[in-house]
Amino acid sequence: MKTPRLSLAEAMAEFVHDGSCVALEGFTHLIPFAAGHELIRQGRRNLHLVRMTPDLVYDQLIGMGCARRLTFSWGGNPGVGSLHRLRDAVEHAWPAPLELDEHSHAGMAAAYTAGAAKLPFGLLRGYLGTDLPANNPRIRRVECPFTGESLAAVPALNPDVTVLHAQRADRKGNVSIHGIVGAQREAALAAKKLVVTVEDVVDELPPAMNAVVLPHWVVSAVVHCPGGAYPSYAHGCYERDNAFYQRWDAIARDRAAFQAWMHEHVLGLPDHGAYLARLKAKAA
Amino acid sequence: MKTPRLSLAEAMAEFVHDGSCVALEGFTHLIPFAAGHELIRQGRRNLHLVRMTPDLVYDQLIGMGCARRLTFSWGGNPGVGSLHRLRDAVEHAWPAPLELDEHSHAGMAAAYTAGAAKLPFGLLRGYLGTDLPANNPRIRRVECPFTGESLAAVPALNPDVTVLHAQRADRKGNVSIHGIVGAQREAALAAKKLVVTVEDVVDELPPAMNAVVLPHWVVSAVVHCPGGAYPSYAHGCYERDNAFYQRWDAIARDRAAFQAWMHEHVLGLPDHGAYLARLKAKAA
Amino acid sequence: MSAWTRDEMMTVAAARLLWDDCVCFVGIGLPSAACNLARLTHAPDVVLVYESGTLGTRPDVLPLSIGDGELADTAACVVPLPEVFAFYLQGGRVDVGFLGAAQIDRFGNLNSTVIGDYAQPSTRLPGAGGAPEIATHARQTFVLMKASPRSFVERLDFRTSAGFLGGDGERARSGAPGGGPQAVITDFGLLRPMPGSQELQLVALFEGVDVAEAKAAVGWPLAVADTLERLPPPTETELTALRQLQARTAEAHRRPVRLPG
Amino acid sequence: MSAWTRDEMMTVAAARLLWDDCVCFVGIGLPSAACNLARLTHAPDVVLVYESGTLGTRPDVLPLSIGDGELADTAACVVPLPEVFAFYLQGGRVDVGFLGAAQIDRFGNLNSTVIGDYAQPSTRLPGAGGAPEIATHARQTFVLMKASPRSFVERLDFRTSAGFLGGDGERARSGAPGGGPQAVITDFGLLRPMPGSQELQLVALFEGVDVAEAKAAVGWPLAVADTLERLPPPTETELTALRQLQARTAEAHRRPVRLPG
Repeated sequence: MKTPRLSLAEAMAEFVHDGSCVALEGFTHLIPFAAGHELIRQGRRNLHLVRMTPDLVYDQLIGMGCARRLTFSWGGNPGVGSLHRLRDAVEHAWPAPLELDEHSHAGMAAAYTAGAAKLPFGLLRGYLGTDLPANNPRIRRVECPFTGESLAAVPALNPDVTVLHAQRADRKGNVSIHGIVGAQREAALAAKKLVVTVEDVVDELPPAMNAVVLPHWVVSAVVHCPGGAYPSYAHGCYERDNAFYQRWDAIARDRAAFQAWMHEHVLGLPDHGAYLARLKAKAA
Repeated sequence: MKTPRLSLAEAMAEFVHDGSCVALEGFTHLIPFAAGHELIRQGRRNLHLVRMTPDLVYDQLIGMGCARRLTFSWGGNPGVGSLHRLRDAVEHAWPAPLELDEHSHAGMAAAYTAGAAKLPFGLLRGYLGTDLPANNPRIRRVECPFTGESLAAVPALNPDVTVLHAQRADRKGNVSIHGIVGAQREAALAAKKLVVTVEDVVDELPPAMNAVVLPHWVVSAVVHCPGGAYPSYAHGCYERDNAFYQRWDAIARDRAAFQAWMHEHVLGLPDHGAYLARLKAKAA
Repeated sequence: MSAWTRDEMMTVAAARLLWDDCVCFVGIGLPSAACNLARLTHAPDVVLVYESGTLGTRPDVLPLSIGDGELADTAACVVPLPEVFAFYLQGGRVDVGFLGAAQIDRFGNLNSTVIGDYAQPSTRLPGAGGAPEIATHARQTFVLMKASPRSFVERLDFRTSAGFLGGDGERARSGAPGGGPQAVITDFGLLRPMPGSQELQLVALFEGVDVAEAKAAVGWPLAVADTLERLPPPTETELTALRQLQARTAEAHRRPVRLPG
Repeated sequence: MSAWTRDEMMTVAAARLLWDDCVCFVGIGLPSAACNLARLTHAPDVVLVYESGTLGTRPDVLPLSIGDGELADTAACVVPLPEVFAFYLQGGRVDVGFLGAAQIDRFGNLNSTVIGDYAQPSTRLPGAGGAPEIATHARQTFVLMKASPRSFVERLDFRTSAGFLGGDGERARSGAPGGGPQAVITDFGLLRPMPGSQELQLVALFEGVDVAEAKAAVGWPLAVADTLERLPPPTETELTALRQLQARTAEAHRRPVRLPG
């Protein structure tokens, strides 16, 4: 059996519902922006968003009122500064209140890893001397049954759906990732369903015995979506648009400017292809 | 600073002492046979040997009286049958008694992983309904602080020395492994010292962004030792000598035949090069 | 096509239990032969996972060891062993696990550790390997063992891997996620757990075997199903595929290796 | 060579603290500039680890994000993020961790989470990221922060990462394996923990800065070491290397990207 190939609209409609717990993973690299935009277009509500670094993709989902809760470990615009929509939601409950489930990178990595291994919790020497555990009941302690040491514990993360972007899949649905992988693999294997948008669908993956591959039998759907990680990047395909990340600061700082941008570039366009075409036309 | 390049005799003398806890890892592939033979030649005693699959290399060390204790999870001759020297030590304390610290593969993998992460214990849903915990006090239970579930716990493995064989190192001491890796990486990072014997020392490792690489700053010494995994194999360099594994059954079954073989092929020869040369001369 | 052997029939019977696309955690020996036979006949897309970390392998010849280079060369990918066990097996991604052992009891519990006392064994066996967690996590397990009263025993010397424990739902109550031993393939036929008690009962026989022979090969009073199936002998397709696979394997393993160095 | 800026001097002062072969866990911004400056001057074999999983990178231009492709292209290898944190940082393989924050207190504890109350913050900051565990596990940490009474505070609004906690050995008693903040590099000079109390004290000043200016920039009564070092200004080699690095970086980031699709 082959993993089904769906359009992005079909895949998001089938796998992500109002109230779903969804992780769009990818650490700086391969962030599934096209999928995030499609969720906005479909008007999803009350999502529990999970991502180590919310990045612009969640700034957009939060600003458009799609999210109820956020599990995260670093909520800035990388190399630039604040995520203003995330801040507005937390500081002023605009457009809606946002519950936070806040961790450190190490804690969230342990939680994804536990999720992938179907263990109920992840273990780390972490959160020492910090105020996070006092503000998050999902950070607890466990005692080593051999040494008596006290260690930090975090509950496993098992999203209803994880969405990744990758360079390529083969026709059976095997997915290969090249370059920085972040917690993509762990988030993928922790999820109940896994949707992967890819730059390219090929007859055969490049041979690489120890490469990062997600085998077709753990992939629920493959979506062919070139440019799907823009303005983040797909190593070997296109670079990160650092200038856009810098421009986003001004766009997102103002509620009206943000909404105008989202209407022009996402809600007012049918799909990611149209968005990229519009950017190209503007640049020309 | 470069990782030092030593001869095999120098590396074993410097890092492995009587009473050391030593892991020669490599799952069927890249088993550091040359290093094992050198430990026999140097007459090490009271070693605590750690390996998921003792294989012929530990059958030889045990039969030569080098070991006091064995941590392992499957002690057979892969695809052939018993390890007769291991059996003789357990069943008849010949040539010396052997303490067993016995696990399942999953348990031992969790113990190495915990060791690499410098956690005091590893966690698994394991050992359910088996008699192993009743016979090994190093298998205990821990309770999930979120769900209350009871899980198996094993103490971290942190060998004094891990010895690996790999295809290649560069001149700085970065090591790359290609093919089946088993628990090599975890055993390497769990150890206090790491010695790697390699087929080849090259100016630059083959570029492979997501390849299995042990960076030079975790490697204590590199030993240039072509053929060092024989009769196991080094993917891309030489194949596993399955016929030798089959022949070993008869050699090891008999104490005298075993000792004669060890004297002829190990103790009576200066090094691994001489051993391979002798085998070639015989085959010609 | 010459007459088939009991070994061949065991392999064929096990292969037939697999379906296309099923994800198998494969051990060396008969399980490896059965899974690859299934792949070469009715289940071309069966997914073979070996504990050496080779996922989705399609070997042309059977490996002698669980980590032969052939497995890596033909795999979709190779992952570290701790990941196979944590992310794939414990992660609930395996449909069928194959097991063998030195002893089995009427509830499908297995011993591959010792004969005699653990501290002073008369025979030290290889030990657990992947078995305890395969037995726990695979959605179901198939056990492949030749039968004799010394191996199909009233009481195990040591319980290495859980079958149905004491039966009557004890396994499920223990928290084991997988479904346990749903088939035991022997050299006379097939045992399956009875609904309710979960005791293994004879449900099918090879051609040329009768119930008396089956009972004589089992060290406990063997229960027999009301309706007993007669397993069709290997088809010509099955036998040809299996024998060609074994011939290719024998030839490959006969080739002398080039000594390194 | 034109006159140097305080930003440049901060970067140079931080770079000088690194030694050849030291393994640095690097953050974006000033730490990244400092580590790469060290690599391009006196410490060619410094090992740079970014939390994106790029080990031993040698970027030609400074990355804007912690996961720019440049870091992967020039790395000895790229590993999954959970492994960087578990096997390398928690594994005790990092000599120096760099940290920044919105607030620091006299014991080097840091806040990068919120200004105001956690539940109702006046300013929501990005949060912890890798900081709490870098602060815990690196053999020592260096903090890079411009000073002002709003950032060098008497009392943190939130403690994100542990410095010396309440001082007087409280950190060691807490079980933290790493040595804590051994240097705070600001835009006027250098603070280091006092032996015993572990309170940060002024130990060195940039050229052109006096103690009064340093004290005015710090929100607690700043202790001053008996012997105060005067940090030599950037050498021509340092300044040239830094400015060329920044020029290459600016040029690379100015290049428009080719839109995909």
